[in-house]
Amino acid sequence: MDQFLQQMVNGLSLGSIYALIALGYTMVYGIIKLINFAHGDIYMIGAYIGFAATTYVHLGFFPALILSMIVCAILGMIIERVAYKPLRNSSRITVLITAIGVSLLLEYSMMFFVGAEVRSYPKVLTNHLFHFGGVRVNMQQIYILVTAVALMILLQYIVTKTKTGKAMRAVSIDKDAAQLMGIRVDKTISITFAIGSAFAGAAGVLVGIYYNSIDPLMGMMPGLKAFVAAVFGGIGSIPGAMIGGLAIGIMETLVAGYGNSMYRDAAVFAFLILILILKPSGLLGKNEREKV
Amino acid sequence: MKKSLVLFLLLAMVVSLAGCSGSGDKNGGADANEIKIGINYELTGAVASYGESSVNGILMAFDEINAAGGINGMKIVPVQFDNKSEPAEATSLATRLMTQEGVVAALGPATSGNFMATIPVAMGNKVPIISASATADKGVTVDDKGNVNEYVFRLCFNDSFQGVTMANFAFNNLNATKAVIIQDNSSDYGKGLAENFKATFEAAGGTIVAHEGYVAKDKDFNAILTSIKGKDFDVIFIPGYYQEAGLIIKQARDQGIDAPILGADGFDSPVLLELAGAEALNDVYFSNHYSSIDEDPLVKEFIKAYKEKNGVEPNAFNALGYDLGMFIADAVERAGSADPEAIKDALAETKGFVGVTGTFDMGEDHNPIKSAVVIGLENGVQATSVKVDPN
Amino acid sequence: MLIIDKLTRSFGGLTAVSNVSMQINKGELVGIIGPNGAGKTTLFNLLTGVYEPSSGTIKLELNGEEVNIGGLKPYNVTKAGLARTFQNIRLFKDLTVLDNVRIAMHQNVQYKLPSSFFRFNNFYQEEDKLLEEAEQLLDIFKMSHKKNELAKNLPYGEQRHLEIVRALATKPAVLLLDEPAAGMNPFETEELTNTIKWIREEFDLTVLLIEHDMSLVMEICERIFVLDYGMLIASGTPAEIRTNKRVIEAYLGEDVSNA
Amino acid sequence: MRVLSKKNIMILAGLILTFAIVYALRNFGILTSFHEITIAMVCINIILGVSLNLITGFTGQLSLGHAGFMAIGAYVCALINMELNSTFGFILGVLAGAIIAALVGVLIGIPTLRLKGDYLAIATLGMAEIIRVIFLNLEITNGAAGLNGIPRYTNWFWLFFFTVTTVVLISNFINSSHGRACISIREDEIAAESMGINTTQYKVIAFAIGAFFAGIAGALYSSYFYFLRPEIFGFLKSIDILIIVVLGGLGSITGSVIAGILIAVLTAALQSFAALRMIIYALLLIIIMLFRPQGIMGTKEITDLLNFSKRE
Repeated sequence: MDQFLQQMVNGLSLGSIYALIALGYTMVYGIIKLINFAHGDIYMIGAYIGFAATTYVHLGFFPALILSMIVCAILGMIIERVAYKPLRNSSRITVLITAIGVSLLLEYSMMFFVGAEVRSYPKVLTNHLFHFGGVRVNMQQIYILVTAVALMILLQYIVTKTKTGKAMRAVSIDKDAAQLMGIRVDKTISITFAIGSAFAGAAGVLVGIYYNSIDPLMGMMPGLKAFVAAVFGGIGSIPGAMIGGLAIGIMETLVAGYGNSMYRDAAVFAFLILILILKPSGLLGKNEREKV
Repeated sequence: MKKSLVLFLLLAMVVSLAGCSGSGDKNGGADANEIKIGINYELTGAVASYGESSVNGILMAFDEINAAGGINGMKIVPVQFDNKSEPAEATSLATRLMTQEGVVAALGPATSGNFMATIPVAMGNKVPIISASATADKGVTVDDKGNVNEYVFRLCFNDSFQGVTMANFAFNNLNATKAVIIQDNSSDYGKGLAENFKATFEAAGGTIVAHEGYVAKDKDFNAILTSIKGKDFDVIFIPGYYQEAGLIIKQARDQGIDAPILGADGFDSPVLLELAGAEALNDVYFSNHYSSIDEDPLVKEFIKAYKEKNGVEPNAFNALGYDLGMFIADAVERAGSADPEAIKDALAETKGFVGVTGTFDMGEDHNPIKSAVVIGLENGVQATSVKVDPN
Repeated sequence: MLIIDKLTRSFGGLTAVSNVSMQINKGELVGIIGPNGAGKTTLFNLLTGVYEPSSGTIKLELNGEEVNIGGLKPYNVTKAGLARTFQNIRLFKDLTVLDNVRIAMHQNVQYKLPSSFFRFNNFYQEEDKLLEEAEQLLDIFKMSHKKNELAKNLPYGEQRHLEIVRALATKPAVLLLDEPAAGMNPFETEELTNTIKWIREEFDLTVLLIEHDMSLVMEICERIFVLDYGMLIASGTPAEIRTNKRVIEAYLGEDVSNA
Repeated sequence: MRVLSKKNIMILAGLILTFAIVYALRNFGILTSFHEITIAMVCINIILGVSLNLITGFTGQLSLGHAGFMAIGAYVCALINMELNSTFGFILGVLAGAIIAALVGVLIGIPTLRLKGDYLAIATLGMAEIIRVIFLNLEITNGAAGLNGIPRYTNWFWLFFFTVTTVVLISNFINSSHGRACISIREDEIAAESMGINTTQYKVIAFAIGAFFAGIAGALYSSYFYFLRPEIFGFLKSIDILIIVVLGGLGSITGSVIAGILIAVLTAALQSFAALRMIIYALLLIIIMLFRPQGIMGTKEITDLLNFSKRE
């Protein structure tokens, strides 16, 4: 029993990392329907900025986190302006390729400047252990889960309650109509990218601290998994991204812990495909019927 | 129309630039005072860090040799390409180095798979290739039928030597009878080590109670560790590289698993200490080429020089790369000419080459005959070293 | 010809088509009218297989055989002999006029998959036949000079025409037209009216038509069904509908009698 | 006979000439073995690009898993080839690889092709990952260590033969009624269904045909590079293939051919830039897409351009 509970804790902490990345992902996806392959790499950049801030400038956790979020927000806006905006009326696959280009550019520019070797963070957060019976919970695991939930609530609030959020939803449903209603579409998309990228940056710093290991290609797999999580929960749905992230984390943990760890990723993908076949728009996704 | 023109010019520029740099090197080949050595390594892609480390070591060796006047007055000119960590690219580059760039020998790639992809090219073009880190047992220096690949050399252990060494170490020195294997399932290195460890350990009378796997760049191993924690075992063997091994050790110790942890030369990197932290690195043993507590002046000097140049301690790839650079230079010097055939013979006839990673003779099967050390860590510092000779 | 019996379709809590029964005879030209949201297009979507009915049956009687087409996939409905146009034009925009027509003829093509790779003799025979028939059809509608234009480059009126041509290319027995005159000027509508009358004769069709333009419906339809809130509230000849109280109520303000 | 039309004879003459010129250049030593590798990559790229174009460009189904089919073709061919080690074994391997890839394509296609857009993309991506993980864990494929010592039978003749066959067969298909049925799905799935086209069936057909030819490409690859490892067929390989398709133009076979050549030549040209190569590649990719979002050819084919100039 203890072991199972421990595995659930493992799964939740892994899942909350996927959720953290997936939240920003689903937001950007929601507004321009772009599989933003560069999202995972912004997360990587965020991790490196946090690394530089804590290691070389000796900033504390919060200043480093804020700095990383700001830089990533600006980076996200620049990427959108330079690489995606000119293609807003092109086919979506074209933008997808551009996103892949941006992703490769970020990865290999980083590798060129800092090298391919992994780096490790200095200790900036306590990793005090708590024992609940036989189950161990790390303080950092709690930080990450709490941050993910807090960000989810914040995002949900922004999207549903604020004026900017309303503009975002309007743009995501119909760009042209939103434009006609006086919404500044470009600005709204820019803000969405800024928020989504800032979240990715925050995730990067947290993961850097938690696992104590960053490298220029660290964003590739989590970026993909976050996309899977977003699809799993229903693309564009904020609670969906959270649930999707947690579900995938728990699933991976259970397969590795009780099944065959060699088939972990395959099992996750198989389960995803199964879910999609049963529920083609993800768990919380709206099943949009095309009007005939 | 204008846009397409700009685009076309841009493309033309890149292609012609690439062409220029290629042909520039070719003209250099005619110079009798230069000796061209190919460097075919993973500088981008999944295993870029190994390639990058190896090339660092090689270039450091070349710099030292050139600073000291070169080989018989000839300067070494490294011809360096990136194979993107892809076997097909490695093949293409080996061909390019041998047929276009006119190198006398090619170094790399770092991983067995990519290195093996270049073997047919070397055999076909009769230019020697040497790897410092291709450890696979089969298909490297000896082909499937048991014939030695005449132009293929390496200066590292093969997987069976290290796997067997660590299995014996576990069984004899640590008195372990039950082991867990957590294997890097994405590299041939991990697979080769795991197979040999398992076979030897079981033959000696031990049992493998769990055999788990992970893939490179994984960061979370808690699921595997929680599941093995409930099992009864004496040691954990991690056939893999320091990037993941460091994290596995840290997370295992965090979970309260204090069984000895074993590995191979993939552990040898200062990054292991950074990732795992000093307090986690107790009761950790791995086989390696040399130990930093070694009193050998060559080792000490290399570590000091490397630290001065790069600001960090060298890892196994750096050291092997450095030796690789020195080794090829030594062979060229002994061959007395820039003829690949003569260099190949010199490589095969190596006797008593003294390197940082050990002193060795080149064996009949083109594997170096050298001893390993099993290093024990205490608080992240190398505390013990046991020498193991090849049988 | 077409027998619809107690057809119902609901989306969640909303019943878009409720217990509708109607019978359409061979060769008739029938109109379906109703205010916005009355369920006209949903009815069409049920008839053509885009939606599955929640309950009720749709039967198509053809050459003495009766086929239940309710719940069939759209392509099988088309095979059974029902073709349609779309309210919001759904041409294959980036393809030529000729290809639009040829695609609709695909279901009658005889050669099999291997022949499309290796071009056996029957490939050439069939493709020639296909081309000939498609050009004939376009000729009839005086569009053959535009056969190599992309569909999206046609003027609006011609796009509407092409929709009809494309539907005819499937060789239907029943043709369903979903607001064919939408967005047309009176002159174009006039022309369309004649075309519809003419194709019914020429192709020996039964025509079912949804239309907002009352002048068109009243002029050409022999019978009219009126839907409101998903229910059938009246049916009869144009003259009967014009004076029907419930219809006038339903339209409330829309002047039916003067049309 | 229509097959012997003037146009076809011209094409045939052009092909024979191309074949002969490359063959001669190689025999005179003007083309070295390094050029030969680039040529092999060109051919493999073209087969992959054209086959994915059928799925994504013509039928409009975004697939991020093409490398999975390539992997199946490669492994099946390599295993047969290593067992038989003869030209017959090679041909058998290529065909078996292609057919098994196509069968897997059908098996995977039937459930997943009901999905739309990005959901399909992620499902195909997942399927390719599953295929790769299976190869990573199977005994017969030798796991992560991969297969080596695969006999080389792929040569200029077979590369040329299979590339031309792929291009001819797929463009034949596209210009047939069945091919037009596939294209209509891309244009408007609902309208296509209403015009009597069984869209699910045609999606699966396109998927299977694409998988078949990807299998051929994989088989040629395995028998050219002596060596196979599961990681060759990772997610990035699928992306590389998609790049060829989009760069050439979605829905243009000529485009895929040109982009296949361009990418192979560019890859070879960028080798000299060592660690900078991927940065330059990424920049070029972004710039090309910004300046020519529709790809090099758009949806045009070379025949369209020739006809156009004739009319002028």
